[in-house]
Amino acid sequence: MDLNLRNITHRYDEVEVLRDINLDIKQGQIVCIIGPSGCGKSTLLRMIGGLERPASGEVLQLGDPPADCLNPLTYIFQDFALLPWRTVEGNISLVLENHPLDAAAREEIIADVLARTKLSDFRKAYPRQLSGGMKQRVAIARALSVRPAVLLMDEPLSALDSQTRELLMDDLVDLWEKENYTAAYVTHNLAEAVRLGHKIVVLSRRPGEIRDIVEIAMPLSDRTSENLELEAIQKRLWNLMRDEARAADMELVDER
Amino acid sequence: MDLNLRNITHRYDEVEVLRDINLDIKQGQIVCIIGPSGCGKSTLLRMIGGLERPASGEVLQLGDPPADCLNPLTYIFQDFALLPWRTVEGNISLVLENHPLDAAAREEIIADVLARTKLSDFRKAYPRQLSGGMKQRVAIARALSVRPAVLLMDEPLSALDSQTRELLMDDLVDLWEKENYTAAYVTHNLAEAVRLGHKIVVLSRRPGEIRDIVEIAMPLSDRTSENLELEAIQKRLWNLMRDEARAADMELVDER
Amino acid sequence: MSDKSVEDTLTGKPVPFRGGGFLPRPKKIVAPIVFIGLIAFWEWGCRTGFISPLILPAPSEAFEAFMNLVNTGLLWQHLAASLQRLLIGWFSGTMLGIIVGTLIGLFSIARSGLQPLVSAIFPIPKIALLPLFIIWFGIGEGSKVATILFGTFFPTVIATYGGIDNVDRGLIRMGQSFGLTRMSIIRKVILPGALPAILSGTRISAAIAIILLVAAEMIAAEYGIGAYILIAGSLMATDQLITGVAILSCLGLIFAWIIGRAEKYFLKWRA
Amino acid sequence: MSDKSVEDTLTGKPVPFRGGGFLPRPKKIVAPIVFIGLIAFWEWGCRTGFISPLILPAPSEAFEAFMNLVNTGLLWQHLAASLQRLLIGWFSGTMLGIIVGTLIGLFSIARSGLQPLVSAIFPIPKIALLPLFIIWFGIGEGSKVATILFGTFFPTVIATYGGIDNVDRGLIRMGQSFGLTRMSIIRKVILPGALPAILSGTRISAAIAIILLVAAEMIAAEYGIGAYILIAGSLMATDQLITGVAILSCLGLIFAWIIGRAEKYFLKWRA
Amino acid sequence: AAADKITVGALRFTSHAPSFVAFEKGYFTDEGLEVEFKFFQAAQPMAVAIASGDVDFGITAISGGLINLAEKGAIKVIGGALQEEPGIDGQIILVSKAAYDEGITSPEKLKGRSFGITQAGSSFHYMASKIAEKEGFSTADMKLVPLQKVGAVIGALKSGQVDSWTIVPHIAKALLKGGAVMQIGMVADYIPDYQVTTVFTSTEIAETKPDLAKRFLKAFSRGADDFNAALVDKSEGEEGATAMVALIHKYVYADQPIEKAGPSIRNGAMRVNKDAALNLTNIQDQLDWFKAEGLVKEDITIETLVNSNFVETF
Ligand SMILES: Nc1ncnc2c1ncn2[C@@H]1O[C@H](COP(=O)(O)OP(=O)(O)OP(=O)(O)O)[C@@H](O)[C@H]1O
Ligand SMILES: Nc1ncnc2c1ncn2[C@@H]1O[C@H](COP(=O)(O)OP(=O)(O)OP(=O)(O)O)[C@@H](O)[C@H]1O
Ligand SMILES: [Mg+2]
Ligand SMILES: [Mg+2]
Repeated sequence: MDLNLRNITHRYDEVEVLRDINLDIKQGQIVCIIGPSGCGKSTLLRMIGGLERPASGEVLQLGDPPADCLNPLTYIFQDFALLPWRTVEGNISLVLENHPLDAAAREEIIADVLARTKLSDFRKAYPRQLSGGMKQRVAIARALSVRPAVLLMDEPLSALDSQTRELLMDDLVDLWEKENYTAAYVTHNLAEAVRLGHKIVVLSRRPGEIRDIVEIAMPLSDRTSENLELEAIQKRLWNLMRDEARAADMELVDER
Repeated sequence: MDLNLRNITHRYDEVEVLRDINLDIKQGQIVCIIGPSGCGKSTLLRMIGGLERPASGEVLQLGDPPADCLNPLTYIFQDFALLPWRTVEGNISLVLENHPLDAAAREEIIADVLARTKLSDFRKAYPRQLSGGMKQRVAIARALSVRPAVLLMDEPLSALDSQTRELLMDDLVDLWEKENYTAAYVTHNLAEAVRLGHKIVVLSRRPGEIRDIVEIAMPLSDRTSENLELEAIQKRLWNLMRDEARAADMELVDER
Repeated sequence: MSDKSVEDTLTGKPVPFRGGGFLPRPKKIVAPIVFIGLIAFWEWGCRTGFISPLILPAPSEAFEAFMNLVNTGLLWQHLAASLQRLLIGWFSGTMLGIIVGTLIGLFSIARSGLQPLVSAIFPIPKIALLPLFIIWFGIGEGSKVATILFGTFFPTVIATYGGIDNVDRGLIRMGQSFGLTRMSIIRKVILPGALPAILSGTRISAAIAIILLVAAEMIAAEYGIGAYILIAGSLMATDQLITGVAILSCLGLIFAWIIGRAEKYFLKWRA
Repeated sequence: MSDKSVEDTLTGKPVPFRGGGFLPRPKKIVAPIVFIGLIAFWEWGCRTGFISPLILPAPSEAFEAFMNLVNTGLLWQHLAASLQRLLIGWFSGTMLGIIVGTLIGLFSIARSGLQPLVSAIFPIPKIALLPLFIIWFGIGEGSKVATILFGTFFPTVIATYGGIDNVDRGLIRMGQSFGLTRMSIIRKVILPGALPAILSGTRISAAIAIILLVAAEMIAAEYGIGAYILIAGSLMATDQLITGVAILSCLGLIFAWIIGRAEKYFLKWRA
Repeated sequence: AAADKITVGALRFTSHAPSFVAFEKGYFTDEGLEVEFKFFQAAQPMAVAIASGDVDFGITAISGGLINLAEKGAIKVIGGALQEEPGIDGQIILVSKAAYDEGITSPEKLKGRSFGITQAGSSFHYMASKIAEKEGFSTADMKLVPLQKVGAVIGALKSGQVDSWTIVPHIAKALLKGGAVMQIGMVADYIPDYQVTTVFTSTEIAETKPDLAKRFLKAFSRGADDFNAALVDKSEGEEGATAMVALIHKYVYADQPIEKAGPSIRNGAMRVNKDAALNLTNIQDQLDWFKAEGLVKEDITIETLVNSNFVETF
C-alpha cells in the first residue's frame, strides 16, 4: 500500500502552517521528514494518519493494505502515549480489544510482539517502572501488534537520552531489515534521518513547504557510523537548514 | 583555579552511587563526564559545586579564583532553572543582587552578557516566550554574569531538539575559543563529548567508578563534523559503553 | 519543489478521518439562554400555579423583594455590615494563614507540630463551634469576624504550604548554587513560586467566607445579608430568602472576579 | 583507573558546602507529643482554674460525656443515624456528580448549559436553603439526605470535569489512531485518566458531607451526631459539644483513611 | 372502622403535656385516632412541617413564619392552648446579674437596654414590644439581639452579654436558682390574656377533613383538663400531681432522673385553655403587631390565619 499526499495546505485560524505539500510514500520505504521547529511536521503526520483534516488537498491510499492488517496507519508517538494504568501487556491488548479476535489469538499476538521487541520479561510491568527506552519499545510492540501497513513516527527517539537513542535506532534498523516496513518518520535529528531514511523530505520554516527531497540509495545495513558519504549528506542538509533553524529558535512565542 | 576530587564515594541510604572517584579539572580545560543513566553523574557534579556532601572523600579547590569572580563554581542546568516570573534581565540580575554592586555596575554586566550571548533583543521577554534554545542561552548569560572560575554543566543541551543542540554547541565552542573557560560537562551524548572535551571521563554503571579517561589533544576549533579521528574515538567510547547503556536501560525502576 | 513521481492516472481512496472530538467547547451564547430560559420557565410555572408559591416564589416576587431592599436603603446597610465582616475576617484569616503556612512549608519543627493540628481542626464544622465562639468572642462583631477568620485560616494554611512544597526544588538549588542567601531564596524564589497556589487558595477561602457569613450572622446580627436570609427563613418569606441567596451568589461572583484580576496581574508571567 | 596527575604535595581548600535544606521533614514523633502536650496543658488549665469551665470544659469532662454516650448506648444510635444519612447522601451525591461531571467533560451542549449553572449554584450556603429543603423534601430523612447530597454533588461535578479536561489529549489521539470506538476511549482512556481527580474530589466531598451533617440535622433530627452537637450547643453543655465535635473529627479521619486506601488500590499504577 | 392515622408535632416541653396525656390515657384512641408524635427542637420547623405535610397537628406560638405560611394557604390556627393568666406562674421577665446591679430592677428601666430574642418575629420579640409599649417607650429604644436559639440566649444572659429576656417559668426558675439572673417582672402583667400557644393544622385538614380536626381537639381538650386539674389548679392533690408528673416525665426531661425533672415539670405548668378556646382578641393584637413591625404583609386578615369553626373564641 502506498500513500500519496496531494497539494496539502493547512492553516490554524490565521496562521498558515503547511503550503502545497505533494509527496508519496512507497511501500517498504522509510520517508524521513525534517524541518525547523514549528514548521508543521507533526501536523502533516497527523493528516497522513487521518487524525486531522487538511484545509485543502488530500491524502490518498493507493492499493489495499494486506488482509491481516488490523490498523493500516499506525502511530508511534514521541511521548510514548502508554496508558499508565495498564501493564505492558495491557497496553498492547488495548489496541486489540476492539477487533474480533478470540482470547487465544490475542494472546498469541501479544506474546509474538513482546518476543520481537525483547520485552517478554517485562510483560507485567507498569510504565512507571520502565526507562524511557523501554517505554518506547513497548509503544513499538503495540504498533507492531496491529500489523500496520504504514508506521507513522513523530520524533520517536527525541524524548530519550542519546545512548538509548543509539540503541533504539539500531533496533529500528534491525526491524526494517527483517520486515521491510513502510514508514513516515518525523525528526529534528539529521543523523537519524540519514541513518534511517530512504527518502528525506526537507521542509522550510512555517508555512512548511518542501524545500528539497534527498533520496539515499545506500542500503540501511551499510550505513555505519564512520561513513563519509552519509556525513556529507548530513552536512549538506545542515547547511540547507541551519539558518532556518536559527531563525525558528529566535522566534518569540506569541503573547496571548 | 583547578579542582581536585579525592576518593569520592557516596551512597543514598543503602544504594552506593559513586565509588572512589579521583579526578582533577585543570584551568582552561573542559572535562566531559559520560556514563549510563543513573550512574551518578549529576550527583558527582553536585558535589563538585558544593551542593551535596560526599559520604567520604573531598573536593578541593587548588589556587584562588580570579579576584573579580563573583561565584567561582557556577552551574548550567539541563532544565534551564530560570525563574518564570522574571524577565530575561530579571533572571540575570537575580544572581547579582546578593553582591555589593551598584546599579550601574549591575546594568553594565547585564548588558555585556546579553550582548555576548546575542540576547540583547530579548531583554524584557519572559521565559515562557522563549524557545528552549533561547532559554538555555539566558542560563548561559546568567552563568557568565558572575564571572565563574569553573562552569558546571549538567547535560545542558539534552532538553533541546537536535538542531538547536547543534547551534548551541557551536556557541559553546565559540565561547571557549574566546574565553577559555574551565568546565565540567556532564552528558549522555558521545558526539558532544568528543566535540567539546579536552578530557573525557567514562563512568561505569552504578555504583559509578571511573572506567577510562580519554584525553583529546586536538584543538576544539579543528573538530569539525567530518573528522575520522573523532569518529574513531566516539566509536571506541560507544563500544566501551554500549553494553552498560543497554543494561541500564533494561533496569526496572524499583517498586516502592 | 514537489514530488512528481506519482502518476496522476492512478487514483486511490482518501485516508479515513478518525480524529477530532473530545474537546467540548462551551458556546458563549448558550449559558445566558439557559439562565433566561430557566427563569422564564420558573416565572411561568409560578404564574400558572404549576409551581405552588409554597414551594418557590416567582422570580418576579424575589425581584420585588430586592427592589424593596433597595428602596428602603436597607440593602446598603445589610451589605455594609456583611462586607465589613467578610473583609476583616477574610483578610486577617488569609494573612495569618499565609504566615503559618509559610512556617510549615519551611521549617521541620513547624511542620511536625502544626501540620497535624491543622489537619485535625480543619474539618470541624464551624457552626458546631458557634456556641463556644459566643463565649470566647462575645456577641459583638468579634465572634462574627472570628467565625470567618477561623474558616478562611485553615484552607489558606494548607494552600500555602502545599504551594511551597511544590516549588521546583531545581530553582532552589539554582539559588543556592549562585550563593543567594537563605532569605533571598525565600523571598525571590519560594514565595513567588508558591504564589499561584496561594492565590487559588484565596479563591477557595473567599467562597468559604461567604458560606460562613450565614453562620456568623446567626449570632446577634441585626444587619447583614446572612441575618437577612435567616430572618427570611424564620418568617418563611421565601421571596426574601431567594433574594438574599442571590445577593450572596453575586457577592461570590464579584469576589471570584476580583481574585481573577489579581491572578492576571500577579501571574502575568504564566502562559 | 584514576587520575594520578595531581601532586599530593599541593593541597587546596575544600569547596564550601552550600546545598541542603528547604526540605522540611516532619518528625513522626513530634505530632503525638504536641497532641498529648496540648491536651495535658488544657486539662491542667481547667483543673487549676486557669481556664474557666465556662470557656472550655476539661478534656476529662468531655471524655466523661463520651463515656456516658457509650454506656447509655446512645452513641450507636447517634452514629447509626448519622452514618446512614452520610452514606446515602454522599454516595448518591457522588454518583450523580460523576455522571453530570462526565457529561460536562465530554459534550459541548452539557458544558455550555450546565457548567455555568453549577458555578452559580455551587457557592450558595446550604444552611440558607434549609427552610426550602424542608418544604421540598419534608422533615424526614429526605431533607437531611438531600442537604448532604446537594453539598457533595457540586464539588464532585467540578472535580470530575476538571479531571476529564486534564486527561492527556495525547492518549485520546492515540486511542483514535488505533481505531478505538468512542465508547472504548471513554471507558478505557478518559475515565481511568480522570480517576485520580475524581478520587481527590471524593476526599473533599467527604469533608463537606461531614460539615453539612450538622446543618442537615438542624432539621427535626432526634438522633445523629449533628443533632447531639446542636442540643449540646443550645444547652451550653460544652463538654458534650466538644465530645460531639471530636466524634465528627474522628469520622473525618476515618473517611479520609478509607479514601486513602481506595486511592492506593485504584491508583497503584502511580509512582 | 380502622383508626385514622395522624402525626402530631411536639416539643419536649411541659406546655405540650395535654397531647402526651391524651395519648397516654387513650383519649386519642377513644376518638378513633392513631397518633404518632414527631419531636422537634424548635417550634418554627414544626409550622414548616405542617406546610410540607409531614405533620398534621401542631401546638406552638404565633410567629411570623406561621403567619406567612398561613398567607400562602398552607396552615390554619384552629384552637388555643397555653394562655397567660394573672395569678398563675407565667412567663418571667429576667435581667442579668450585672444589669440588675446597675439598677435595672423593674421593666420600666429596660429603656436603652439590650433584650435577647431568638429571631425577629418570634414570641420573644412580641413580648419585648408589648413591655416597651406599656412602659411608654418604643421597641426601637431597646436593643433586640437575635441569637437564634434559646440556649444561646441563656448563655448570653448568664455572661451578661445581653441585659434582659422573657422566658417560660420552668427555665426561668432554674436560672434564678443559679443566681446569675434576676427576676424583675411577669409577662402576664403586660399582656394579661396573652394567647401564648395555639393549635394549628394544615389548611387541607381544616377544610376537607374538619371531622378529624374536631376529634383531635376533643381528645386534646380532655388531656388539657386532666393536666390543668393536676398541675395548675392542683385539685387532684399531691397524689394526682405526682402521677401526672410521672406521666409527663416519659416525654420531658426523660434523660434526667425524676427527682431532678419533677420540679422543672411542675414549674412549667401554665393553664391550657379549656376546650381549646381561642383568644381571638389577642391573636388579632398579635397579627396587628406583626403587620406594624413589617414582618408580614399588610393585607393578611385574621380569617387567613384562623379557622374559627372549631372552637369557642373570645
Ligand atoms: N491545534 C492547533 N491549533 C492552533 N495552532 C496549532 C495547533 N497545532 C499546532 N499549531 C501550530 O502550528 C504550527 C505547526 O505545529 P506542528 O506541531 O505541526 O510543528 P512541528 O513541526 O511538529 O514542530 P516541532 O518541531 O516543535 O514538533 C506551530 O506554529 C503550532 O504552534
Ligand atoms: N536525593 C536522592 N535520594 C536518593 N537517591 C538518589 C537521590 N538522587 C539521586 N539518587 C539515585 O542515585 C543514582 C544516581 O543519580 P544521578 O542523578 O546522579 O544519576 P545520573 O548519572 O545523573 O543519571 P541520568 O543520566 O539519568 O541523569 C540514581 O540511581 C538515583 O536514583
Ligand atoms: Mg512536532
Ligand atoms: Mg543526571
